[in-house]
Amino acid sequence: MTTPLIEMRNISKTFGAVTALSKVSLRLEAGGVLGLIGDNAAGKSTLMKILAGALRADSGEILIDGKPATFAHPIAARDAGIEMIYQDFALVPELTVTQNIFLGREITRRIAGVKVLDRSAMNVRAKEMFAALGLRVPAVTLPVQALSGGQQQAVAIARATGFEARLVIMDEPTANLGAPAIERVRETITRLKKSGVAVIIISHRLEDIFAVGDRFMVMKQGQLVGEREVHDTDNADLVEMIVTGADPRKPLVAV
Amino acid sequence: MTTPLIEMRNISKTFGAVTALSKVSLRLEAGGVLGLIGDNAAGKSTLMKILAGALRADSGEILIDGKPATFAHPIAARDAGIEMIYQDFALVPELTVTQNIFLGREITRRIAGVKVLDRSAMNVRAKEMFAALGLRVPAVTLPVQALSGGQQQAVAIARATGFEARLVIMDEPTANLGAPAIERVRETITRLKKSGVAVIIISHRLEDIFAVGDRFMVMKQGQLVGEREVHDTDNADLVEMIVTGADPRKPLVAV
Amino acid sequence: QEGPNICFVTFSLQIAYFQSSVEGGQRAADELGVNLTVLDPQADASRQVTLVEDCISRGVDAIVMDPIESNSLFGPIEQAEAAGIPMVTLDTQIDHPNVLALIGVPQFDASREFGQYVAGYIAGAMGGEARIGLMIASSEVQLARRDGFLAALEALPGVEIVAEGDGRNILEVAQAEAENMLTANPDINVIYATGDPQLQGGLAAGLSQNRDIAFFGWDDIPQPFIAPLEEGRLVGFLKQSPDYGGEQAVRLLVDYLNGEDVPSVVSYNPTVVTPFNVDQFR
Amino acid sequence: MFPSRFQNNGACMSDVNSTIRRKAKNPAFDMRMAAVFLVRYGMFIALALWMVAMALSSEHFLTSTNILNVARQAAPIIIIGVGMTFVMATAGIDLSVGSLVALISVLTAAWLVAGLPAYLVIGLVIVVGAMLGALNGFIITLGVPAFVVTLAALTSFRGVGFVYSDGRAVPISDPVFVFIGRGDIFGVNTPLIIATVVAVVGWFVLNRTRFGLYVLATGGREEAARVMGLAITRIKITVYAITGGLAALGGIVISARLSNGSPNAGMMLELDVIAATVLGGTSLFGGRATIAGTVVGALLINFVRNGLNLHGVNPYWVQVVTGIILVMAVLMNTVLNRKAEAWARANPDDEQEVSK
Amino acid sequence: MFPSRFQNNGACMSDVNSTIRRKAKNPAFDMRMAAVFLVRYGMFIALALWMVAMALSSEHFLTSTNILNVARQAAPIIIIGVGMTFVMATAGIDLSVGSLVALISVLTAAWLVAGLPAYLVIGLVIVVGAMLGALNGFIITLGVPAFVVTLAALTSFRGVGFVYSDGRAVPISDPVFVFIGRGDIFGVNTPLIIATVVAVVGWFVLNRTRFGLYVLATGGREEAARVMGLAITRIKITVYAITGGLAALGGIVISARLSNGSPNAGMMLELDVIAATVLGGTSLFGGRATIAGTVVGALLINFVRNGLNLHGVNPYWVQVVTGIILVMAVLMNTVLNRKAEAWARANPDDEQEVSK
Ligand SMILES: Nc1ncnc2c1ncn2[C@@H]1O[C@H](COP(=O)(O)OP(=O)(O)OP(=O)(O)O)[C@@H](O)[C@H]1O
Ligand SMILES: Nc1ncnc2c1ncn2[C@@H]1O[C@H](COP(=O)(O)OP(=O)(O)OP(=O)(O)O)[C@@H](O)[C@H]1O
Ligand SMILES: [Mg+2]
Ligand SMILES: [Mg+2]
Repeated sequence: MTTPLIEMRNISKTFGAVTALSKVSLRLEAGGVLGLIGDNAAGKSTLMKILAGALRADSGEILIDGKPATFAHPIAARDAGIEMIYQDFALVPELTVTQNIFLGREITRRIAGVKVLDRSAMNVRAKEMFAALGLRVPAVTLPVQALSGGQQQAVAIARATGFEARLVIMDEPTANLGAPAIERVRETITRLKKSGVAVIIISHRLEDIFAVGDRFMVMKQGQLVGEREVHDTDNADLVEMIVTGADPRKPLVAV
Repeated sequence: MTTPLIEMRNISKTFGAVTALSKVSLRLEAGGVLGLIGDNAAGKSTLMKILAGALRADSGEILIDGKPATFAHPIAARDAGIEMIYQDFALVPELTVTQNIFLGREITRRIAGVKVLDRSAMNVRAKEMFAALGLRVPAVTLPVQALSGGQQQAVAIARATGFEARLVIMDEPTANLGAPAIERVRETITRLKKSGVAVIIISHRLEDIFAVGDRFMVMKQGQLVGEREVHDTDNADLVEMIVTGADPRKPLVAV
Repeated sequence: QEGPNICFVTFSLQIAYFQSSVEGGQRAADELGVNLTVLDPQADASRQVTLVEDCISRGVDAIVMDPIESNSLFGPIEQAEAAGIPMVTLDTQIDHPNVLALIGVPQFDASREFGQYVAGYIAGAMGGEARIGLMIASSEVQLARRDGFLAALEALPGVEIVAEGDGRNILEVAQAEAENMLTANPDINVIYATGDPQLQGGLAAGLSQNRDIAFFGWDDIPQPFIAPLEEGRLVGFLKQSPDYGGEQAVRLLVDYLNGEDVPSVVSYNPTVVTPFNVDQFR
Repeated sequence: MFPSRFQNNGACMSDVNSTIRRKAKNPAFDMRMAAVFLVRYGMFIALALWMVAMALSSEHFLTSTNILNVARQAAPIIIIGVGMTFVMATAGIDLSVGSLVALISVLTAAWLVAGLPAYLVIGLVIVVGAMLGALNGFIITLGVPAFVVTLAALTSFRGVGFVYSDGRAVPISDPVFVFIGRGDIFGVNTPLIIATVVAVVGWFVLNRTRFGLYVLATGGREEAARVMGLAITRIKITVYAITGGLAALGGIVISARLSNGSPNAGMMLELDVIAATVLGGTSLFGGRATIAGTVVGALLINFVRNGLNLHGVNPYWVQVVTGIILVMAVLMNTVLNRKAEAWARANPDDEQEVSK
Repeated sequence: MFPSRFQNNGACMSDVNSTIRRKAKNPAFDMRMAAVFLVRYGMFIALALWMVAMALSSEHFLTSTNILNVARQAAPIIIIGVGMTFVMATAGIDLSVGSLVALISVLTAAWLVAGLPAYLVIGLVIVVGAMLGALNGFIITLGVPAFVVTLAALTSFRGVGFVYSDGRAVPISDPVFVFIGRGDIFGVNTPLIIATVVAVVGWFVLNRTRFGLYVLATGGREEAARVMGLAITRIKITVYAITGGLAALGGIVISARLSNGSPNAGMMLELDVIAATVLGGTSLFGGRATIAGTVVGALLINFVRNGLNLHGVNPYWVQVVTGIILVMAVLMNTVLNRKAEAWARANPDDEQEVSK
């Protein structure tokens, strides 16, 4: 086995008295597409927020290219090439589509030595990003609060996939999308995979992962229940694992 | 044809310069289950918010039992027995699960002539509601901001279905739910239908509507594209209508 | 800790007049071995009541007060009487047996006398014709000064009060107010100010608009007014001696605590400072 | 799995029931309760610490006169603070309370002088206060930010007070008012009793009635409250009317205490009231409110000033030190908060072992 | 379908491009632009209306002395208001600016007296102001509400000013300061020039630089800004530091104008500054901010007071009327807003016909 791009070891996390994660481990190679599935409140979003630096684990370690990296802050994770599409999109409602997309890595130009936002360049680039994705939004100069749920999701997807990332995490990327847009997202994932980017998808829509994924990881109540290769499982098998929280192939989960 | 429970006629609505709806009509009998589908930004949520009184149409009329009713305010719609599950849940984050469920129709008791919130009665009732639905949330005394996305959706569903309604509108009720919970929601819809409650479901998951619905209505760009009985259509037919915005059976849409 | 404990509840230490009064008190206290505690209600009557109450809680031997609103102090005065704590007031008289004495200048009377001086100036130097702007602040003391001044000028036929501005004892406000007043009334040729922020603000406004106006006004601090006096913009100002008042208040209470008889009024004549006697005050 | 009241693992309702029943027996749970207590009552602790420090360093502090004095000083802030708590719970603010106190003070004195009976005057000015508050609320519901409306009211109300009184203070000697200001019932002074009644009623309304719930919902997420059929407009107007009425009551108490109807009354009082409310833990952004916190906040502010005065601190330094102490109190509360949270989840792994 | 810049029907980008190119030719679109203009510049209109009314009713109003007077009075409010706009854009507030002005005023006079050269003093006090602002910001990022921190600073800073100066005002006669306070460049007085420069730079930073965007993002949705990798803590500390530095600059201008270093300077200034900012349309809840609005707000406040004074309105009534006019202005703005929106979507049906 080669050194994985990402490895999470024994991650635990509690919120007050709620144990959201207990000793969860995960590994993913470059170009791999992992589907993270599980019932509501299984801890999927929490695990991914830790990987993206938005939350800090209580214990456990994260390795990138085999080297330990504790992401104290989203800045560090972004610098390491990790992008995340949050379940609630994490968009600033008052800012425009373009501003949201480029937030934190604006294009600037110098006027008389002063760095100035290059707004037209960013608008053009944003339009190109949507064109490349095949996703649709109205004018990129609209504030995102004027967009419908699905349009906001498209903005979040464009932001996460439009820059050079090594790992893209997608938390329910298709929950608010219509059929054509879902098709586009699947194409995007395939494209990312081809260019060597690793992808983690959280989705209740198993069919999305069957379509483009390599591997499933099933969680329940903050613990890893089991793993499956996509070619080695079927819907019923996975649903059983999600519901019962036990892997029928192994008597006990040992991580 | 009997007098429909709900009839919307020529509803139009613009937001600033965006035309969200133009002359959309809709009718639904008691006990009918209508699936409202369409691509992102088609105007589905907007149409339903108008029916629930959360938005006011620019023009057009609404009839309940054949009698004109303009819902100037959600209070009026609620009094007429219309409940809605909003796409963003419309929960107050700081309030508990129980408080959110009963918001606007609290159970009170009198102590020395003063109306006092009967908190234990509401908590008990809230637990019963979840039990009846088969949905799960942790303690009903937790503030909803501590819940995961799916759990919040469960609260919104319990609130809309737990009181005597004549029409329940569900905007993407299953978007954040896992497979077992989706099953429960389908059962709930069937139960509502049996007891004569009309249901409108907005969903990008056509399979949900195929499972429990009677009729599809397809929207695109603020207009009605076409209608289909569930037994008279298939997935490909609907997706074509959603994408092209034209009904292959009719040359032109005339409402 | 051998000397008596005396509380000095002033009016507002943000105003120079009262700082000087407190200094006088402190000087006497140092000399007589008194533990003087100075408390500052910042011109807020209700906080002044609070502070007097706090003094009573501390069980001090006597209290000096400079009333912000005299009515409001009756409650604490009674509380002090019950606790056997004698009091004196500065500048504002309160009729109560527990208030041993008034120290300072009766404001209405002093202002009326100053008003008569102003009237004399108008008659002599301005031919008896004047259009007057008043710069005030709405406190009990300054309203008394305004009323005393008005009483003095009532009788003069050629004199008219054309405007009144409220400087709220804040320098910037007073200046803006005075600037606006002067712009609106190009014919104003006399300004009477009832307190030093009002007078300073008025002078600054007159200067910035380059107007020829005879200024009169109150209060103690000579220092910012010396230059205007020399330049002839300020005709005269009434200088009280708050430090004298503060000093006398403490002395009187110490005398009383030592069992001596004390007078019920300690007053002095405020001086009108003009270019002729300004040298005494440098 | 370790059972706790907050378990959030998708257990169904009956499980939760049983854990609630079991909680008292579990020592770890009690520690958590203690932590939650610490967080919730951090400001109580700050107040208690301050009082202990003062009691040890000044013999005059823990005397009944002093405590009652401070209680009387804090009473108007508590009274008006209860209203402010409601306003802030809706994500609003009312800067006009100090000026309203001044106007009410003037009206009270004028009407008493005019010969109206004291109880009628009290009733009338409370109605006037509530109506002016409702006017504020009404303009706010038209879409003007509360800050602007009540800032304008801050200037206007006091201005009307000055116009009405021509800037002059009028003495109040009516026996009813003397009793309100300086009387006592069984040794407890009247302002304190009034403040206590207001606080208890306020607590009850906020926590036990529909109206209180609606207020919190409005401030928590207005749009959600609206679509759930709450009458947002009426709720907002009502909270400002309540605050106006309570400011009038506070104005009565202040005027009675000062035996004086003055347009200068209540100067900067709004800052003290808002500070007490925010110190207590009510959020300026709405949705979170606590009456007990407001009471503690008001007491803290007044006890800090009192303690410094009793020590004869230089009056200029009093200002500096008051500010620093208040920030320290809130900071302590915040930090305590984090520590307590960390403590509450100490060793979650062990608990997992136990549950297997 | 009617093409408009805001069309939102899922058209792909190239469509949008073409509509933008076509917009100018369409008269209906121009009407919409006018409506949007009305909404955005409602306060400009309010200011203009007021100025016209005053110019017609008072011969003294439109004199250059008067206009320059008002501009000079408004200058410190504009200078500090630019900082406040940044603070409010992050959903913060800074109540301490008035007290900081006082402290800076005292320090300026003291250091000039001590013989430091004027330019060094200016540099030093701006650094002191920025550092005190940064201290505020730092405590705020520890989790203490901005209202509490800056309210405490409000008391403390002025207190330090009093301690340092022992309550005494010190005259300032340094020629550099005389020039700042009362000088002019080509007939435009210096305070106004300083205010203009600050406003232009502030506008540029807010609207054209990364930092401005980050400030808006932080106030708009802090959690989203955080997960997008913005350094929230640093941004917040910086906006308070900016406001502190600008308050110091405002303090210099005020001291120079009054030729006086006084711990009483800037009393209640914070209310004027906040009022100007909010009047201008910056949201107290963050995410929405406009420098031009703040400038207009500051001018409006000062011109309203000036106009009333010019008419010789009784000073008590000035307070009442000022409040009423400010509320009316914002109300007009709000209502205009709604009307304009309604107007902008007049006859959408017709447009549909056209497009078919
Ligand atoms: N900020 C928070 N504060 C308190 N509890 C939280 C917080 N975030 C998550 N939790 C809790 O942690 C647990 C795991 O939540 P998480 O959001 O990771 O679930 P999930 O698997 O993403 O579920 P879903 O499919 O519903 O989104 C839940 O019990 C949730 O209530
Ligand atoms: N409050 C609003 N302000 C401005 N525009 C709005 C608002 N709400 C909706 N819109 C616009 O109205 C149109 C219809 O939106 P709507 O939310 O009804 O779509 P939808 O069919 O529910 O889409 P989705 O499937 O993505 O939820 C969109 O173009 C959207 O941008
Ligand atoms: Mg999730
Ligand atoms: Mg929708």
